[in-house]
Amino acid sequence: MSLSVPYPAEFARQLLLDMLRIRYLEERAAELYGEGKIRGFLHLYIGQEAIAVGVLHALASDDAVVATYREHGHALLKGVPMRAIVAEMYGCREGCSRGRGGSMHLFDAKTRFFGGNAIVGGSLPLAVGLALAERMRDGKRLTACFFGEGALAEGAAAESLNLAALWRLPVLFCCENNLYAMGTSLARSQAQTDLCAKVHAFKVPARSVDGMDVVAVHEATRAALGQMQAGCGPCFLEFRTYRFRARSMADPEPCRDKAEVEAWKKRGPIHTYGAQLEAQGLLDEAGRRALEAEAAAEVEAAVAFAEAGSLEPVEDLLRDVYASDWTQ
Amino acid sequence: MSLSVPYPAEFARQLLLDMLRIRYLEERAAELYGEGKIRGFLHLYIGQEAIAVGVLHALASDDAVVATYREHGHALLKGVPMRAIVAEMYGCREGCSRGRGGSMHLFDAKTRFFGGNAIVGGSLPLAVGLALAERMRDGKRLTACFFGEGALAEGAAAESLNLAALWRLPVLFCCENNLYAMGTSLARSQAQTDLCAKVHAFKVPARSVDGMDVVAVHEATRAALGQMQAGCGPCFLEFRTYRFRARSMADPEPCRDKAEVEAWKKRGPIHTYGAQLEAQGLLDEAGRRALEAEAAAEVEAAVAFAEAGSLEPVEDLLRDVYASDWTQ
Amino acid sequence: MSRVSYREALRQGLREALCRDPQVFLMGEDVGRYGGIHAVSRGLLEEFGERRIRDTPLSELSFVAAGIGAALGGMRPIVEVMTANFSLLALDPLMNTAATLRHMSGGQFSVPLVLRIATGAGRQLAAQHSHSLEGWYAHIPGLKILVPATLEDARGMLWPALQDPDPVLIFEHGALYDLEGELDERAVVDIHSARVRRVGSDLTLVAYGGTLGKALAAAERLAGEGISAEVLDLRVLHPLDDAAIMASVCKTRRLLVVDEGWRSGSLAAEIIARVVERDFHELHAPPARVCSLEVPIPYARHLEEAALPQVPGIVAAARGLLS
Amino acid sequence: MSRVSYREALRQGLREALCRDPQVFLMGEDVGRYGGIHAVSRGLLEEFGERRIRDTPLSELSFVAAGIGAALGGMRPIVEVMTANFSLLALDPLMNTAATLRHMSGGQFSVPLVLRIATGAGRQLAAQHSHSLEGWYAHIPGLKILVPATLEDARGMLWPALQDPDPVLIFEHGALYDLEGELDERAVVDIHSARVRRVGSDLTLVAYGGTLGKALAAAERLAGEGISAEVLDLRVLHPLDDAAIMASVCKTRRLLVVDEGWRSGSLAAEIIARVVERDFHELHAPPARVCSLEVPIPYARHLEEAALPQVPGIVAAARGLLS
Ligand SMILES: Cc1ncc(C[n+]2csc(CCOP(=O)(O)OP(=O)(O)O)c2C)c(N)n1
Ligand SMILES: Cc1ncc(C[n+]2csc(CCOP(=O)(O)OP(=O)(O)O)c2C)c(N)n1
Ligand SMILES: [Mg+2]
Ligand SMILES: [Mg+2]
Repeated sequence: MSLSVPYPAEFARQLLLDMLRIRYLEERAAELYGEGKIRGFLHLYIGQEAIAVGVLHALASDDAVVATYREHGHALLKGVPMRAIVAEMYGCREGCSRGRGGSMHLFDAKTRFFGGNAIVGGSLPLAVGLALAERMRDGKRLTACFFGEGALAEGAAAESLNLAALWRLPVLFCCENNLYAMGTSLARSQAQTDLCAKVHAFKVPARSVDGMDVVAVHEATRAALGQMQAGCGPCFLEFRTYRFRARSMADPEPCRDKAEVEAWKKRGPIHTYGAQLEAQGLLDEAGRRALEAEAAAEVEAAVAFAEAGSLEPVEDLLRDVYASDWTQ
Repeated sequence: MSLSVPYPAEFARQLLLDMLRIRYLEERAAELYGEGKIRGFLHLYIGQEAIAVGVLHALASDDAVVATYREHGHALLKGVPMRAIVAEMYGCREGCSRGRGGSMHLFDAKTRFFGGNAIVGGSLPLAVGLALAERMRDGKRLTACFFGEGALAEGAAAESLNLAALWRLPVLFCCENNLYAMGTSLARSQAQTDLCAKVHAFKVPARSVDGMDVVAVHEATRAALGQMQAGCGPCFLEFRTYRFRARSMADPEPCRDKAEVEAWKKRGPIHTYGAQLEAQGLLDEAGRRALEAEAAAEVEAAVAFAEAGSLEPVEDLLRDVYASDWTQ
Repeated sequence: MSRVSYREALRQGLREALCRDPQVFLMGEDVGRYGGIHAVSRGLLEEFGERRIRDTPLSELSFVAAGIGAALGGMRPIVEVMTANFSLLALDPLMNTAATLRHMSGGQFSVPLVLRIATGAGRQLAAQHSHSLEGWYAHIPGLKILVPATLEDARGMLWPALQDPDPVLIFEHGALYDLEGELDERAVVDIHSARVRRVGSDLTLVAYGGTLGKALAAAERLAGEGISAEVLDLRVLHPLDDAAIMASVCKTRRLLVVDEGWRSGSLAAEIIARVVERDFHELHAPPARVCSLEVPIPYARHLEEAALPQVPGIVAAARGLLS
Repeated sequence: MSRVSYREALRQGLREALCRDPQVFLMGEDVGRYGGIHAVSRGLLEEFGERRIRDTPLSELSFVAAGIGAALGGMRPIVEVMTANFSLLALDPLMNTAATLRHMSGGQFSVPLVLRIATGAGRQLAAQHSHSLEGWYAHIPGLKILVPATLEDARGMLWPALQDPDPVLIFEHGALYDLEGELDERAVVDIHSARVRRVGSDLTLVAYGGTLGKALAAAERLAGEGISAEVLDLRVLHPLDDAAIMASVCKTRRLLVVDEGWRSGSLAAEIIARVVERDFHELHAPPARVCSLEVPIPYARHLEEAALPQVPGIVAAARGLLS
């Protein structure tokens, strides 16, 4: 836990608000899943909010982001309107992928949010390519990709780390280490559990960060981006965190210990940070209530928007398989 | 270079003889390729002989070996008769794969030589599986796989190292670092050029060895096998070596510096070791000539055998697609 | 006879194999503690222990290739790949090693590997989790492709697959796991023949895996219209049971293939080609197929439904053959 | 007009593209210093520099996926995968990302990626280096599959492929690199149509890539026997040019497809299925195909030859259609 919050009040509160926005969005999404309004797979981010918030606030708005199937928070913080996210989960044409992608495939070209990737390990080489393009176009925009610790066992991850290091590409590899890949703990899936040591051996600078502390996340990301802007190539950040809910709404929770879950919940990024703000006098109870109300209102408006959404006409199903139309 | 050869004369001479057998076999194969008797791809091992000889003499005869497309030496030392190797390159039914595999696909079930694998990186996970089977059957036999340094960039390599380390499987990973993958030097393909450092980060014990010194290779292998027999899981050996010929008989040599090639040739494993034996009095000139003659005779007999070989009848082409016959 | 789900039938098959042969083991992502992403292997870790029910890291290429190695080494591995979508990561060892090894070694090596792979769409899992690739895999010589569509096959195909000295891929359709019915535990199951699931005389509906139920439902509706459809369950996609296909088509003289694969290059095309190559003049109508539209399967329910073969479309196509 | 090899024609295409558009670059294993395993890119590093001619590590999955990313990021990457055999390692990003991204994002993203892949057998490279997979890839919606079989196409398909906003895979047959002939540099090349390479009236030989030359040779022999064969070069395997296929078959009323892919699930099956679905009663004989035998391609020359489509077999099959 950072000793004190080193930000002006407004920004400090914004971080809390954004974590609340993700949390409330997801809690509502879980309900909607229970009601059958959202279907397919729904991977919740609850417990990990500090990471998306801390990292995305450090990135510039035109930096590129590639995420995973657990990406509601990243999309939201990248600037995808919440209502377009909820509408997407509803399968509506007003969704950010026209309802074709669902929870796992949020996309938004405008904000350079490149998904939403449901293949474990898929985000890394895509980010390498985006960074390569930017370099070749003499651009200065950076690329960040997110993935879980489980993805580090995939060959794609090793290949991508090597490629980024070899070509000194400015990719920020953000590993959200929530200790489990589905039901398999890190220690049961990787011989090397010190992820930074593993990554470091690929010649990618790596640092481990408390992923439950939004300030630590933000500061570590800023430092890494600074290094990258100096032309040092990629950086890897391990964010130690925890999922508070089961892996996916479709799955049970057979593998994690209740006591472990409870211990981590005590370190929940929202209430600890909120308490810190209050202790530092950056927020009072009324202020906190106001933020909560703002987040809740945004969620309700987003749900109302999705409820009022429409379906893509079936006649359009074959559109966009290719750029030009194709009759089958 | 080892200070002195620590072996009884007979074994010391056997090592030299085996290097000569590989060398002469390959020089003859290169000629036969030029004559069009051998076709397809022919990857020569000339310069790297100390590795196959040093490693294979340390393995027990029932240990399993998986190699690459540059595997003539490994097959020979594993015990595949030279005539069956040459006949295979001729495409004859008398070949160790009935002429179906050619140079890149030597196989021999009897000696537990599992190929001959023309997919870069393909040997590693296969070896992991063989070791797993052995462990599950409570056997004590070890598994060795060979591959080039280029293969370490493949995702398959990273995955296999992790799997072997995680499950503590007795796999000996033998990396023949000849500095180039086709025309690409290690430094231009991997950010981490210290291969042992890379592998070590996967929690696989790793050691770098002079691959031009058959004694060093043999001793390092014995030490590694000792560790593995003690149940410590896999080991990785990097053998620093060099190819004296172009990559494949089908390819030119556009990338390597002539001076570099010449400098390495000075360190050729056969003449340096031969000189050492002579210096130590383990071999005199007549003795050396005798070994050379023995190797040459074996090669000529093998070629004669292949020349007299027959072709698999075309009617048998569809045999062995499946175990039981299948009419198409 | 007992009332079970397809998932439970699969689990019975696994339990029996693990009991019968100590060389059989199961490995894959989350097959152990988690019980398998489709809950097929739930309880097996407790019963058979960590040695034989092995959770793997997220490394599809290497644990499939390790399965090949373990098969070479004398074991009888059952490797679960969570879904066909991820199996693409393991195609290199499957096509380049498992499928080639016996032949290219001159018959020296067997790869008695069994792969279990969930396949198919229908659960709103969108483009990266909905491929139906079993028909596509049937292109690869050296592999055998099985598609259990009934409870008996779900339970019974595993054991003969394990007895087979060659690599066998068993594709379980994701929409079938919850299917319930009476399982005849004494059913003898082979892994080389197709099977007539409904006898008919006016046309042959060829189906497999996820489309068998739809074909049977369509046949039922057609019966209401006085059209007698025979339904042939392929069961084995490679090598195909030509004789069974020809026998049915020679009888009905009309062929409609129902295939969840994308149309171009579908297994349905192969079946049509085989029939017309041989029985061209015997047919009373052009052969036809109902396949998935050639589109990445979308999330939205109405779009996903429109992309996949459905009963009304099958009925309409069948009517078309008879008009 | 100038006399060049297929390899040189490809190189010309590359040079022109690199000159015309600064966003075009080439990457792949050994495309730079080594000049490419097939010597196609020899000299380009010297001419265009390391920034645009990029040697990659041995990491097929990731450099193909990085190509997708680079295309998303505004570049026009040409990625060379040494051979189709190794492209299996990159199937996940190709099928799950490149092919799906436009559709599953609701049309927001284009992936203007061009892949160049050597394919095919015929050079005694044995089972792991001889796959002909272009017909198999043609199953995947979202990808376009090109097979240049002439010098004009070798040179000319690249530029329109780069202009295409969708991922395009160009399969170059390994046995064609040394093919020599006159290249018409002014030839205008499209990437959507099939092309009649020889006009005929008695039957249609459909071929592509590595089999075009064999089909033309067979047509020549057939002409000697008084049989007039039309030869249609598919050029584009996905999406197929149905109209051209139908036009030729409607004229000749007989169809023989020559395809180096393994028979079961071959593109040849797809073409036969399309024709009989529509034009069933118009045909004078059952459609037929000459494909590779379903066997891992062996090293020994006589066995390899026996496994692949050859001119005598094509001629015999054609005769069969007319008897
Ligand atoms: C290539 C691939 N294999 C398997 C899966 C199924 N799967 C989805 S999420 C997941 C666990 C991933 O764990 P981790 O990378 O730690 O991310 P987390 O879910 O914990 O955020 C698995 C196995 C997949 N989507 N892709
Ligand atoms: C997956 C794969 N990619 C590419 C190739 C083509 N290829 C054959 S050998 C080779 C170089 C391999 O280098 P290295 O691993 O260092 O082994 P070496 O040839 O030096 O012994 C390449 C790229 C292949 N056979 N397999
Ligand atoms: Mg995780
Ligand atoms: Mg090398």
